Amino acid sequence: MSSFNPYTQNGGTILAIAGADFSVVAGDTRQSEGYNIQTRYAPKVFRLTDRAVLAVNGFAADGNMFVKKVKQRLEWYRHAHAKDMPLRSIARLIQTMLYSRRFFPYYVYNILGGIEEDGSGAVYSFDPVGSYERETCRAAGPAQSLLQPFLDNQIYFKNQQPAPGMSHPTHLPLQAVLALVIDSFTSATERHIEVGDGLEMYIILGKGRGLQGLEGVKGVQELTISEDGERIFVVRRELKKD
Amino acid sequence: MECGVRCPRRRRVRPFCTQTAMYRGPGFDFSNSLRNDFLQHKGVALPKATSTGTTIVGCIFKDGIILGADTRATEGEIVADKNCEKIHYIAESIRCCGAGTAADTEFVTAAISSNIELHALSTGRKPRVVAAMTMLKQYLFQYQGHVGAALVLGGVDSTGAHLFTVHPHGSTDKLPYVTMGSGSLAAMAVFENGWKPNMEVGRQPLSPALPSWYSNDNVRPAVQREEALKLVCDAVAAGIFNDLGSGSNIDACVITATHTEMLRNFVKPNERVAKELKYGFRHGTTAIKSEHIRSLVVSEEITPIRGEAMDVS
Amino acid sequence: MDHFPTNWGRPRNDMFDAYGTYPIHQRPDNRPKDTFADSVQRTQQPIVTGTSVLAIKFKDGIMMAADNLASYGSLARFKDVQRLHPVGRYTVIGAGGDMSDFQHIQHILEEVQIAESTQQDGHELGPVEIHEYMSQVMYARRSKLDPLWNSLLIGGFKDGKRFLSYVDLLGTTYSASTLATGFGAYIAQPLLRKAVEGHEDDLTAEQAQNILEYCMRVLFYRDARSLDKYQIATITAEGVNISGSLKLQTSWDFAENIRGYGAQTQ
Amino acid sequence: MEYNGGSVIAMVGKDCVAIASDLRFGNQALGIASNFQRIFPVTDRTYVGLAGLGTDVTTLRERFRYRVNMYTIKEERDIEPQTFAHLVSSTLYEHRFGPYFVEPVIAGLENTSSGSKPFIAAADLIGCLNFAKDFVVAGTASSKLYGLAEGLWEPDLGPEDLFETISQTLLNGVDRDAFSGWGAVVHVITKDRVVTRTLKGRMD
Amino acid sequence: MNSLIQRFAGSSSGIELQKRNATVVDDDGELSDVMWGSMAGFGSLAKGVPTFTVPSVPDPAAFLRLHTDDHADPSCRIKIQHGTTTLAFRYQGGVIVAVDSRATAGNYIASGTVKKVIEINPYLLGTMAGGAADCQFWETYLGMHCRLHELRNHERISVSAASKYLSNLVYSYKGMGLSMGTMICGWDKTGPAIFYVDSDGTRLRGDLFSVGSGSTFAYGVLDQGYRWDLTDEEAQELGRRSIYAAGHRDAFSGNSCNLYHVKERGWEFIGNYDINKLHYDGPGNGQGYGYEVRVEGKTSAVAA
Amino acid sequence: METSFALTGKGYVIIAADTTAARSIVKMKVDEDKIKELGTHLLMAYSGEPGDTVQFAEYVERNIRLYQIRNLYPLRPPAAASWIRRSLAQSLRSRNPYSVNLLLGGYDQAENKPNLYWIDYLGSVVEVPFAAHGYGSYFALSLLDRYHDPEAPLEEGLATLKRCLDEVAKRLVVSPSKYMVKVVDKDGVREVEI
Repeated sequence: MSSFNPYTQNGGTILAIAGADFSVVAGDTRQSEGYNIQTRYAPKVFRLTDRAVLAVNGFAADGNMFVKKVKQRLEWYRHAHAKDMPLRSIARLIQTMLYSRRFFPYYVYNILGGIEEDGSGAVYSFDPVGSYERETCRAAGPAQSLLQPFLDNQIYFKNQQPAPGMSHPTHLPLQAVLALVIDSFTSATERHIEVGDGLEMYIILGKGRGLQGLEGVKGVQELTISEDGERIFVVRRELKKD
Repeated sequence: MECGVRCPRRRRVRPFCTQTAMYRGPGFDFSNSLRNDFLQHKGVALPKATSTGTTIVGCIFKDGIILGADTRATEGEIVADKNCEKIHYIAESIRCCGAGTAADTEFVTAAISSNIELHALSTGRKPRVVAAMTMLKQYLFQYQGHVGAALVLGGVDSTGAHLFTVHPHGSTDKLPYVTMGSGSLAAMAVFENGWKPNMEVGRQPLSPALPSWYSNDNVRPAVQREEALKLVCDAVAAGIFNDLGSGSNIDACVITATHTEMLRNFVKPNERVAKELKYGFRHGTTAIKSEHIRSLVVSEEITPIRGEAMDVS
Repeated sequence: MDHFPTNWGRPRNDMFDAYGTYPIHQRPDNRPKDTFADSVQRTQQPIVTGTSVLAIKFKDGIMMAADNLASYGSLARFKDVQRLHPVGRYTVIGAGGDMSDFQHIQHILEEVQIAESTQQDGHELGPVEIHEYMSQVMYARRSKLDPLWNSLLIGGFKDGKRFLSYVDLLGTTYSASTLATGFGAYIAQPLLRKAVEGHEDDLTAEQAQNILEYCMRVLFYRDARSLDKYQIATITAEGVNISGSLKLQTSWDFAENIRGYGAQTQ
Repeated sequence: MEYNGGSVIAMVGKDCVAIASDLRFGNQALGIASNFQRIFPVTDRTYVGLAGLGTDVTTLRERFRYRVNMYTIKEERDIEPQTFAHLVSSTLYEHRFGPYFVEPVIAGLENTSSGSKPFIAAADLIGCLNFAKDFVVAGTASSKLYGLAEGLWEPDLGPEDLFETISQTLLNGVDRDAFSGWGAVVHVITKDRVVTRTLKGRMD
Repeated sequence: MNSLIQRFAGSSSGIELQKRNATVVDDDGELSDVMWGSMAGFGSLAKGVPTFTVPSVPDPAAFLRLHTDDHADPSCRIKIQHGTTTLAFRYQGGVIVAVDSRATAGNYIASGTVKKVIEINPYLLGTMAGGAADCQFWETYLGMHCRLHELRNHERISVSAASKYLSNLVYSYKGMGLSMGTMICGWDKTGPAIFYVDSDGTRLRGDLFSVGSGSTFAYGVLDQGYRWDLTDEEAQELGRRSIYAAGHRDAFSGNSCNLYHVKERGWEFIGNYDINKLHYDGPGNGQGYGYEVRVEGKTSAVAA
Repeated sequence: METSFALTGKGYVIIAADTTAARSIVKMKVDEDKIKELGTHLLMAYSGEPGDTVQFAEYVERNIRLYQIRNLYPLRPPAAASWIRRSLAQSLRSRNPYSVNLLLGGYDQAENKPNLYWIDYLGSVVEVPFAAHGYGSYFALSLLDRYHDPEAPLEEGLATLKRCLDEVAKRLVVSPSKYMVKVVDKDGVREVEI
């Protein structure tokens, strides 16, 4: 048996939350190996189409290569069908691509976020060999166990009894979601050594939705390509660098 | 199967309700180790001990020694303690930084500190750094590296300033500037580049550019007093910002012949930013099954009740 | 099926035969082996190795440094290897790790260049393309479990843009304004980051060279597989310039005052 | 740790401390009992929580009780939480080379000249103390609890607010951990009383 | 069944799979027309089973074992999600299928909302225990083939044939590390049917199965309450209770229970029940299933 | 495979243990009593490493008897559980630990209350309303969650126990064929047929 280990772990953490008519996909930008910081800026979140964003985490080389392949397949789809692949189809595509490596897995945790054809925000999460499900929020990566229970509590209101006569909202507004994402990452930075340096949040807004919730947010940058469709933005924040 | 006479598995029938000795001898108790081997064999994993990934440094300057350390303690990849203290007291003018298994550094330095104190009392002299160094290396050698303490020992005594590193197996090193822990390479690079003998004035600038990570505003005015202190901080900062095992704040300790100054949280370059939201819960958010309230005695008042006068007749 | 969940998703360990049978699929393989099956050579560990490569961005482009040593285990075997290799007019590739694999890389890059130039379409490969190509090669080789045992820095300057990026035997890539491979990632990178980050656009070539020089010196002090002979590659709008072998000025006089390792004073 | 499961957390509030644990006692994946006590009173205002192997929880509890009683008899006063923390630490370090599989968490109110002051501490299995100003956690769900507490904890919470915060932290933390859960118990210690509540936690 | 034929024409499965991929440079490197289209990655069905990349090492199974998660070696970081307690039983009113919804990776509960019943088509359900991806992928694949069968033969595939097809598929990968324990449930010309199919190649017809780490707990309740002549309500209640019992006692099962009822006109989704709510309040707002809830106030002490 | 069950009811504890003594693949004996009567109102079912089980049970029996001789009153069940746990935990630290799993059932005459303790070979102890050791526990515990009633009269308790035994007989691969069943209540210890 060869002594060569084709895998390594490059740290970092990704997170996605779906709202009623938007999705937020976020990841930190540190890439590390062991105790060594390889770079302080390596994106983990990638724009696929105007309504789909893919976050990858795990072994960086596998992740980058996988994103490249997905983008390639989406490009082909565009050529064949003259439209972008819908989100749920991208999810299935990712499953089969991951599963084709069942016996030599990509060491990659994927989260796909975006807007469905019906205009609702959606998040799909995958395990390394392609099992997937649609969810409202999901954290993945080494710090997932720090983030996910926090989201359970704040997004799903788990273990919280509503005040008498009241009920919990099913979807939070964009502004609250962004604040929660930032707080999740600053918390994880405090307690997990592989999380830090920078935070990138991609925000996908449904068709015809205004910019409510984005006003007043510093440093919003628009990445939308096509007109009259979903719009996609990125917001960057600094995280602690120790 | 054995042949011939079989030795019965010996087991003393213990007298009823005996305790293990009420007062135990000094030293370690190995009574669990057999059991733990057995448990581990059964697949019960040993929990992780806290270790300090750590950048610890020390250097000699004109008037004495400066030690420096970061303040992060980790349990695997989780930060167990964001602001732990890694510069341990040995004697008034001898201090010791610890890296490795946190409990070991803690207890080894405490044990040597008390031995040094006893030694000082019995000799009636101020303790010497070499004495502490010898005690440490002998202790660590005895345990053959199983006590996982990697130390930077520094101090000033009647023979001058001394700086040592002590490795977990008991080997020691004597150098004008030393580093230990996972960030030792980063810190050593700073020393190699910046350290000069008799440091006080006239050090070459570290680089043509200014340091980018922590601005001088964070540094209290006292730092500018001596360049050596700044160098130590730079070295620890290099570890904090480049090594994931090290982080949070910088502790420093300046030891001179006359005075020891422990600069706890000397630089704090990693304060957490304010959270975006306030997380409070309405009372009654959590469902409860039962409640039990135990009232405590808050204060007691003694009212002497005057009894009948004592019969003294 | 194994009902214990932590065994799910992974093959059963057939080292022992749980059912006391030898069904066909797990019968021990006693067929004669292909005699040459084992003789297919793959690099499973590096043999002749080079140590760190450093690279930084500066005002006018990229500067890269590497020493001239190739070690054979702990033996300083070759003291005049060049580990910075120009690729076309815009790019330099610096390599740590196995030197024979690096020579192979030089060879395949040569072929790529030739293929590109035979097109005669006026297009030349820049650092971005070289890096993309190398990352594909490295990742494909790791996926065959037959890696090229190198960590490479690829720097260049084309069309007014600086480019600096890393790729290694696993296909991992990343870029930053300062990069260092091997031991340099631990020793030189902290110094480089401190000196360069935030100043990429102000540093002059002289300052950049100065930074690389003192980092190479620190590396020579602390890396047992390094040499005090090194080269510097500068890639700017003017093109690629790889210096001749430079010699580090070092000082060891602090050692004079050290007596022993413990209690000795004389 | 994973053999029997279980987690403990302690938090500081304004003039109060809280300590909480789950109640599951398992045999790996199999749940055996949902009434396993892992938090024990040491004095009126000091509690210790022991996360880890069930047998060691009981053994150490007995040893601590014995040592604390000896201390009380010798010194004729209650042991202070800080002193108790060191007692815990040295007891564990005695077994450096054959440790108890237990991570203790200590919470209490210290008696100082200016009144009582909240005190919390945690130790690893060989007795390395961690004095925190905010919260400490231990057990199989520790990483989950770290993440939650880092997000939810706020300074200067009153006893009732602290109860909600620690309860939410614990319940949501153990819900993501297979080996902790099955109900929870919270003790909030203030100067004049100790409020103990059992929570309606998830039972799966 | 070309894979099956190949398998036995060749030698051991590992080397065999390697050969199959010898020409494939990288994973889905074959650039077929299908990749342009919308058939996702399933490839042309006419070509048979999709191909898989296999690491070029002498023993791919050992490679996979080395790198995927294991209780004995937590350093393996490729954590594949695990599904857990599932059950299905046949009675006079059809088939009841009940599953939990927890997925764990190590001791971390990766998800509490997994759909462990895979709706193959309106008449067929498959359950999921073992590797989540294995079940999802192969049962989806099976669904496509069931549809093909319908198109070719103008009649629905029988449960027996569908399960046999799945069994043959996964058996051709035996020893490679697939892990799947599924029950194919449906209603065909012969009436309601359940087949247990797993990745070892076992395929069993039966009336009552439970699969997964919590299956023993489910059996404990199921066996005691099971009769052929249960009413629909009783049968659904029994399914729920059995999943609750497993969710309660087994650390790797829980969160919620998904309940399906297969009838002559196809399956019907009955509901999703939070196990915690079942514990305290039961399915409606009545008596909770939990032991403590059930015996609250009762004591075994005797009045003196 | 060794299996034992215990459950409490109104004023009694029932303990059942299989009666098989096996070595390798051979059943050596099919009527072995694995429930020790530790006192007039105390029962202990033991299973585990052959040899250790009987040795430890007898050791416990003698010491508990010794306590009664010395103090003229027997240990109450909670105290006995605590002492047995401690003995096990201590033996675990010796060179030859006892690998014994126990179910300790007793009737507390002072409080008129049955007590049942689940004790494993590590020395963990928990008080429970019903318990099981061995592979049988994986089937019986959920069943008892469903059917156990702390106020059931003895006949009902025995019926519940019967359900457990049937379930194990139905599902366990190598299920024991015969069980010894003992009951302890205010009148003391007795064996019952099932």
